[in-house]
Amino acid sequence: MTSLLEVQDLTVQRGGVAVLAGVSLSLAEGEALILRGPNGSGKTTLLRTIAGLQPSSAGRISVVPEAIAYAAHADGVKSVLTVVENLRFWSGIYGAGGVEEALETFELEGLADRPAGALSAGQKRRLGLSRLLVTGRSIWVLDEPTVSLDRAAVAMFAGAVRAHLAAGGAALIATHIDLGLEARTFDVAPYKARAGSGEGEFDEAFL
Amino acid sequence: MIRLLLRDIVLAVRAGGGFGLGLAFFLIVTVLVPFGVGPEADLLSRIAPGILWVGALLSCLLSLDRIFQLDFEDGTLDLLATAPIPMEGVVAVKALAHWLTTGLPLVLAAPVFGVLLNLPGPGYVWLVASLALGTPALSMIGAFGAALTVGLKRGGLLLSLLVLPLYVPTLIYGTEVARRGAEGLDLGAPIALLAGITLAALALLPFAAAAAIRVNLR
Amino acid sequence: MSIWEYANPLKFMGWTAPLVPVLSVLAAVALSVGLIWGYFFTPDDYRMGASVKIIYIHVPSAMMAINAWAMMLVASLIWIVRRHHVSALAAKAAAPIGMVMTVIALITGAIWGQPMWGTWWAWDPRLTSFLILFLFYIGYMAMWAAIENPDTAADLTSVLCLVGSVFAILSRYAVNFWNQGLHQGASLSMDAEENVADVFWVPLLVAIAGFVLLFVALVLVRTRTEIRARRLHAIVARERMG
Amino acid sequence: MPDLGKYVVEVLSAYALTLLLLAGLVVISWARSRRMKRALEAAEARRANG
Repeated sequence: MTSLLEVQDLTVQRGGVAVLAGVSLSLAEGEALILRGPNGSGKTTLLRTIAGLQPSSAGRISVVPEAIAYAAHADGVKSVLTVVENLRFWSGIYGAGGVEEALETFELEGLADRPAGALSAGQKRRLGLSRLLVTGRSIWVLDEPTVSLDRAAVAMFAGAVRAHLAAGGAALIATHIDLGLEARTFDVAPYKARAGSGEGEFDEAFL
Repeated sequence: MIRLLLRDIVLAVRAGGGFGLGLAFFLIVTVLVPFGVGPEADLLSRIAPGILWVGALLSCLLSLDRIFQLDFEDGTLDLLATAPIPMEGVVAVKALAHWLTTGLPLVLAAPVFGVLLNLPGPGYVWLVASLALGTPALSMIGAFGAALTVGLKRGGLLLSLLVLPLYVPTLIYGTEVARRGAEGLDLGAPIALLAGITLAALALLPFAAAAAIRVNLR
Repeated sequence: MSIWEYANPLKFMGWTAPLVPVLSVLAAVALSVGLIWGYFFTPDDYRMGASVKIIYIHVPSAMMAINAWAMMLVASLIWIVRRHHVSALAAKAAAPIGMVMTVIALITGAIWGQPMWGTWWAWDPRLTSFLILFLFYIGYMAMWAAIENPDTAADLTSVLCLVGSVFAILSRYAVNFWNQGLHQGASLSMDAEENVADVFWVPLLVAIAGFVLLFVALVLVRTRTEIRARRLHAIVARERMG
Repeated sequence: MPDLGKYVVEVLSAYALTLLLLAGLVVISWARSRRMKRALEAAEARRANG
């Protein structure tokens, strides 16, 4: 098993204040890692930093370039486009196919020609998750993917993750519910940055 | 990239309001000016190029905040930032989409509004030419302003405040081309300068705007 | 030790502390001498009469209006390249001073223009450029005020300052092109040095020195205030973290 | 007082407005500096006492 993602001694900050410090984790092919921790503990910040959306203030992230597909609370779904148009757009952006399979996996075939604005919250969420399948990327970095999904849809999602892992992918998921996956869990609580821990706080220069 | 362009145009058309609103606003400005300055044909034909340019500029301003705001709110911008296309390309494409849905209709409609303001005969060609050359710069500068203010809750007013001073050179050379065209004067210098500013804006501002967006996303 | 050591916020507070009173006194002295000399002890110009006395505030303030922006540009570049917080804060601190200088230059220009040109406001290229510069200052300051996160604000305002500088220069040329200096003869400028006799020139230089010193002193005071604000922000943030 | 001739109003108002604006700038900068100094000192005291 080769390692896809390696995080060492990472300190992440939000609004100039360190939230998590000294985080180390790794993710290998076919592996999923579940992030746990109470609200506001910095899971989202950690995921955004790993996805490259914000700079870390210390530590190292080594990852194959262009391997991460990121999905968060906001789905990036356009309500005036139909379901299939939304998916085709993203598949075009990533230059990967798989629109049909994605629709199938999340049982969206029947809704394909409906404008996304007419979907229920759960259906919209499914559409947002099906986007992952058209990215063709190996590491899924997911922030609370199961919000507003019912039990059947959660099972659908777990199935998609399992298939992704079986195909040699990996997933880093922040969630509160049990997905029934064979996965390690990673609790972020012990890494909570403490005042005066030094390293990397943006306002440190002023103290 | 083409996908993004097509999607933005489809979004603008389906969401309505895109170019329709800009054009309506342009029309209203053009109609209001004679009420303000009086109906004398001489006066109107003298100030027509300037009025049309200011009107086009204001209608362009109207839809600027939509360039990035909606994509920022629904998370699309996050996803685009992690997608395999450079942010500079995203900015340039979005500015192009804005121009196609706002600037281009203004360019095409300007002669019609020119009639309302008694624009002299030879002025039409040069009015259209100056707008065609200048409005891409307006869209690109506007995209830069929109990128700066995308993270702000009420960025609209600030956006106008930031962008309008940046529009000064384009406006000056643009109206100069249109005015000299209408009066049949030599217009080589202003048209070259207008084109120069547009090219410079198109070449440099995508980088500044992309940097601003990356800052706003983190 | 590299020169950048002095840009560390705490070091900066240390070495600027004794400078502030010295510079303030120097600024007050130079400004008083320059303005009193200019106002009381210079002859009237044969052409402009006593109105020439406005030169002692108009020219220095106009110079500082531009120099303040130039300083902000340099500070923004330093922030972008080397990420020294003091640099970004100095740019923020200089903006209101530059804006006031611009306002002074505009007002005194308009007042002076009244008897010279017979109108309060003429779309003279130079005056117009200052009006545009004023708008740039307003936008820059509004940008700082609108953004909560100080580092984000520093980044975005720096980008704005850079782009704004380019467009300010473009505007300057555009405005010249637009209205080719109908009033050139009426404005005394630095490059027209030979037009200004020594009796006017020496007190003018003193007044300029006064404005420069005042600017530097104010920038230091305001930068120190901004550093303190950031330190306070950091302390409060830590208290919240527990 | 120097004789300002027909430019009394212009010169005096220019000087008065300038001095007013400069004084305003100095006072505002100074007041904010003092306010921030005091607020920071209070915070530092809190920090020192735990």
